[in-house]
Amino acid sequence: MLKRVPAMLFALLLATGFAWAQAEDPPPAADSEETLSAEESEIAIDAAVFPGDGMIAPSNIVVSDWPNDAGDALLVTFDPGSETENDSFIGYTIYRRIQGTEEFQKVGLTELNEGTSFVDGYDPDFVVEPGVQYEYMVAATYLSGAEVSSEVTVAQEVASGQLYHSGKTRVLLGCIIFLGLILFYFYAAQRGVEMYLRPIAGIEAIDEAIGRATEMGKPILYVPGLSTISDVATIASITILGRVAKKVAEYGTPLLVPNRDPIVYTIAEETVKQGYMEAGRPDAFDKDSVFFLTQSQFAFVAGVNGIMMREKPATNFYLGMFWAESLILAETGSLSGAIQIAGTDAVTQLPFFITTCDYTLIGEELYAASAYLGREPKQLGSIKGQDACKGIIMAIITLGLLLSLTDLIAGTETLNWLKNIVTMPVVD
Amino acid sequence: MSETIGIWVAAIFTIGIYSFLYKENPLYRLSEHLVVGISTGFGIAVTFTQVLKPKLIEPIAAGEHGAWLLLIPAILGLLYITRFFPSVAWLSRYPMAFLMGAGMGIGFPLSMKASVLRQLEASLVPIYEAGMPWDVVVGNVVMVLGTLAALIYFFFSKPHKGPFFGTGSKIGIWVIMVGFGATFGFTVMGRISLLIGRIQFLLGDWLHIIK
Amino acid sequence: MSIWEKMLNLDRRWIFLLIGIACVVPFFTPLGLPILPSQEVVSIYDYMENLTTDNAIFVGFDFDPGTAAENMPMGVAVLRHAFARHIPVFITAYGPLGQGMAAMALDEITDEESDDYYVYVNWEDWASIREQGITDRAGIEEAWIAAGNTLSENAHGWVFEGRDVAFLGYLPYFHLVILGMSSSIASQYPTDIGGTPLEEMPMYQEHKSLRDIDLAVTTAGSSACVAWITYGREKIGLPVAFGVTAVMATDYYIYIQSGQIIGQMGGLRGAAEYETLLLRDGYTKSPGKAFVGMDVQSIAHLLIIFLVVLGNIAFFAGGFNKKTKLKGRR
Amino acid sequence: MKRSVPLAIVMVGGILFMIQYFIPHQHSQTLFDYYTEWAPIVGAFALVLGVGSLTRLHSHKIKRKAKNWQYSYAVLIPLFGIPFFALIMPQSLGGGMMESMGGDRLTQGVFDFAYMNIQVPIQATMFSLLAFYIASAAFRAFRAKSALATVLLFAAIVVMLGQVPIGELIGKWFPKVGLWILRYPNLGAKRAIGLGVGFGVLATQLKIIFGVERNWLGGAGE
Repeated sequence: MLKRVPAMLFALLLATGFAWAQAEDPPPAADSEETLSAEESEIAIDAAVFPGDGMIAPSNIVVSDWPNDAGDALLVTFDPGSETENDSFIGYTIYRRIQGTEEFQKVGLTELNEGTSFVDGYDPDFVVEPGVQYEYMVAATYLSGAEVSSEVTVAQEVASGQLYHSGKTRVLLGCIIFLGLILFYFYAAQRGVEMYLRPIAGIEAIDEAIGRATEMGKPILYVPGLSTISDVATIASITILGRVAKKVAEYGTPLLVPNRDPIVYTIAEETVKQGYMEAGRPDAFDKDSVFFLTQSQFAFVAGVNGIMMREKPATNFYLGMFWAESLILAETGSLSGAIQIAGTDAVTQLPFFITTCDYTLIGEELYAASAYLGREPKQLGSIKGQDACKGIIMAIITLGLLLSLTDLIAGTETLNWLKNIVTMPVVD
Repeated sequence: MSETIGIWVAAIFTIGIYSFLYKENPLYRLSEHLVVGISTGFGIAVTFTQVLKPKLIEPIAAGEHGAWLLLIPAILGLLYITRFFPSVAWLSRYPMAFLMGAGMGIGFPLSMKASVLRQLEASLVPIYEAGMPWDVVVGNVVMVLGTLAALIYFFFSKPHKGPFFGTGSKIGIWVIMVGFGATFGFTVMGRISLLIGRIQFLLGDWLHIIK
Repeated sequence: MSIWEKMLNLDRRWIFLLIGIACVVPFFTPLGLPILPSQEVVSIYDYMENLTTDNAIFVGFDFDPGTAAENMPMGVAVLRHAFARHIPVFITAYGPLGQGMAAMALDEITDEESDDYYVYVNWEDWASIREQGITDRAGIEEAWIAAGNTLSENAHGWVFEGRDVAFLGYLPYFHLVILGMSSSIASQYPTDIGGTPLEEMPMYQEHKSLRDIDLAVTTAGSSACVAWITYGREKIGLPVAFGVTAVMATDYYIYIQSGQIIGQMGGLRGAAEYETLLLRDGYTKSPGKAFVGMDVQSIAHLLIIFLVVLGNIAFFAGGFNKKTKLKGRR
Repeated sequence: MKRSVPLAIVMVGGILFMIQYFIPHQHSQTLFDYYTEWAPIVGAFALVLGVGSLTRLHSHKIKRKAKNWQYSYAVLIPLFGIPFFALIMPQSLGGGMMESMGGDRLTQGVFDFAYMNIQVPIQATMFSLLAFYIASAAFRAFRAKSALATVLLFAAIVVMLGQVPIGELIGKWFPKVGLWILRYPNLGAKRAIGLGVGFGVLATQLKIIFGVERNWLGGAGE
């Protein structure tokens, strides 16, 4: 049963997506045509300055509520008059008033290339209020300032806010599937379903590295990254630190944990203390082993480098979020002869860790390692859930590849069908 | 005049920091400390004049309608200070919880859209279209297969064995390494650029040897 | 101690010295090697070429002094391009230090000692023209010249504050600021940093919200640039272009391919490419700082590749891959 | 009170704003507007933590006359001096406001001077030290220890030569191959890593909202 859930959700996704792809497209935005052409915007000055008699005014104003908004916009469309043939025509002026009032407000001027529709409510000086009945008038406007106005039209609809954004359904579906899978595996994990996690090289090395430091009688250096506690990498690193502290307490190896963020520092201290308690040796916890160094990035690095040169730790852990300092840390560490284990989700720093450290946890491996070491069922369940989502993504990409091949051979357009299912509109 | 003094001060600090390459020294230590003090001091000054003054103090002082509601975030914010008093430090969790909760909630659908769905959408490329040069075709295949293989590498619930997971993850890690190589190469350029900037300052603005 | 071991234990200060020399010498004997602009940069440039004085752009100085060497030339190049084409520019900053960076960029562009400078016309200085009700770019320049102002030989043109540029500066929680600007720029920035009310500026009157903006160029040294995608592009369809440091550049190719950004300038090379294009089309008379820096890059890159290869040869020839690690030395 | 209330705040806030994303209605918008108004105010006070720790650390150093205690003044003086100057001369906060915008450097005051001539050069120079370290690491640490590291270094060298003008002199194909690597294999790898990290971030957000992940509560007593 467990195995079938992703497949079922995937089928659900495809089916719903298919239904969407068939559904009508949302109304195009009035400003969707952004092409700018020199000829179009150039105004022939020599042309007649006044529209003249017998001109047909814009007509047939239709006002509809702009969808998926907070009731603060209306779509105004109309039919053009005869102005489009005149060279001195510059655009349509849109007038609006609240029903029952006299004065019209000029709420906008369309550009030549914007056509005969206008979204009213985007101008912060002329806000559209939800539920208010407006009246509109559209005037073809000429270079001379002359205008040919349409009749006053009572807006057919008032602006109203929607309770659901129909353009966000794919996101909603994505969220629900993700949430569903994570929760499903949470509960599966809590019920005690055995969950397999593949071994990660870096994790196995952690125990080995602690052992080596113990044999050599040298300390272990653990840098929990340079970021704050709201960073996922820091959170993962703190969990791993707890495990390392427990092991270290069992072996009686000294541990050094320099910190850059004051909050992370207090949390790391508590975590290490907890690790010693779990190992049954709270008395062995040295208060000076976890310390706040400085908040300056480079001063922090200089400080840690100093520790490496003086204390010559046998093992260096760099787990968490790192920036430019990664290179300086790892270079110094490799020269001091320590075993180095790094792990970060900072993609730009990973190459330097890979070329200088013995083991490197790449991106998501860091999160997985934290779940692996934490051995908390919910954390394992979360990794499983993420894997299931990755499975869905992989299935869709594979399907895309196959469809693309089909298109190539059979000359069909099946890939576009799949693309339409997953593609979201550019604008919410 | 003040500009000349300024350039000299800047030049002295620049050289002071470079002297660290030879040996750690007092001028370097001074720079290191100054930068912490100035940047934090700057942060406070700007936060005060740009946030607290216009968004909190002025509306309340002017007695704007509903401004008293702003006292809620103000009090919440003040609770951060309790962190320095161990007996009531737990109160500092309240502002953190406010920012964390709302931040995570807002972030969730946005990340779903930007880092998952948009990327999925972009992975669905036709590998061949009429008139595509061969390197683009090969590139598209490499890109799509590369994404797939690298995703297999990050798949944790199956052992990396067998033709699919075994080979897939092996290809995956190779593709990842090529990607890291690219990052590496670019980073070298970035680091050298920073040095170039300082040399242009020292030789140009300060010594006027180069233009 | 074998020769290889001696070599690998070389005091690293010698290497520091080498790289220092490699980065200074090319300034005195420039190579002037040509740079071929890449598609990623050309697409930004071409997009800018299609904009006119009726459009408006945002330029975000979203970096700190730390990466100014890379980001500054990008910001300067885009500003030059916009000023030359009289495209109104709103200047913002993601971080407090970025505001100072933007000011430095404007200083550089208005520096009278350079070959390609613009004359900055303060808001107050052209007040009389505004009072006559002239707000269009051509009209302002005409009236300004009629008032007896002339350009010196090296100057490229005038930059009218409030018509061609509005320096908005930094606001905290900038991602929320972007969100707010999608309904009204003045709701976030009632005034520019000099205290001039935005409402009075002709460029604001024509472009009141991000919806009226045709491009946002963010020059960033951190993931700050992504905020423009998440809150500008995805919310209201704002076209975005990146100018990012080389370190980040490789990460953002995914945004180009997915069509979320128009193009990207990556590192000094990207800036140099933009400068090359400006020079080609006569927007500047002499190559910019980034272009000059690329010669240094050439030499430094060769040196670093040489060091990697040499280090590895020594490592394997000396058989260190089989032995325990070397002892470190300063 | 100490743990359950913050956890409840996170849960309610998280779920509320998750749902808010899908509701464009004006009331939902109002809720969001409240957040955008309040969050900067709450966040502004978080700076107090940084200032507090710095002050405590350095005043302790000065009091105990710890090693290099004199330098602690270099932190404390600007830390309090700059906000003070900003308070009495708010206009100088332009952060190196240009001369062309009116006023010369002298009247811009202490603040500007500290920013332009101390902060900017120090920070920029600190970062540029990395150019030296990367050269040193190139020689001493970047090893082709394994097949994978070899691939990495090889790709790096090709991209490096593709980036600089001299690469084209060495081989016409360097820029092309370099760009190809960036556009295709690099993109595939980055996308996969991005997806993985993206899911990790999403899962962590959920875990924090539902109170499974509680590390952030730590360090504030029992």
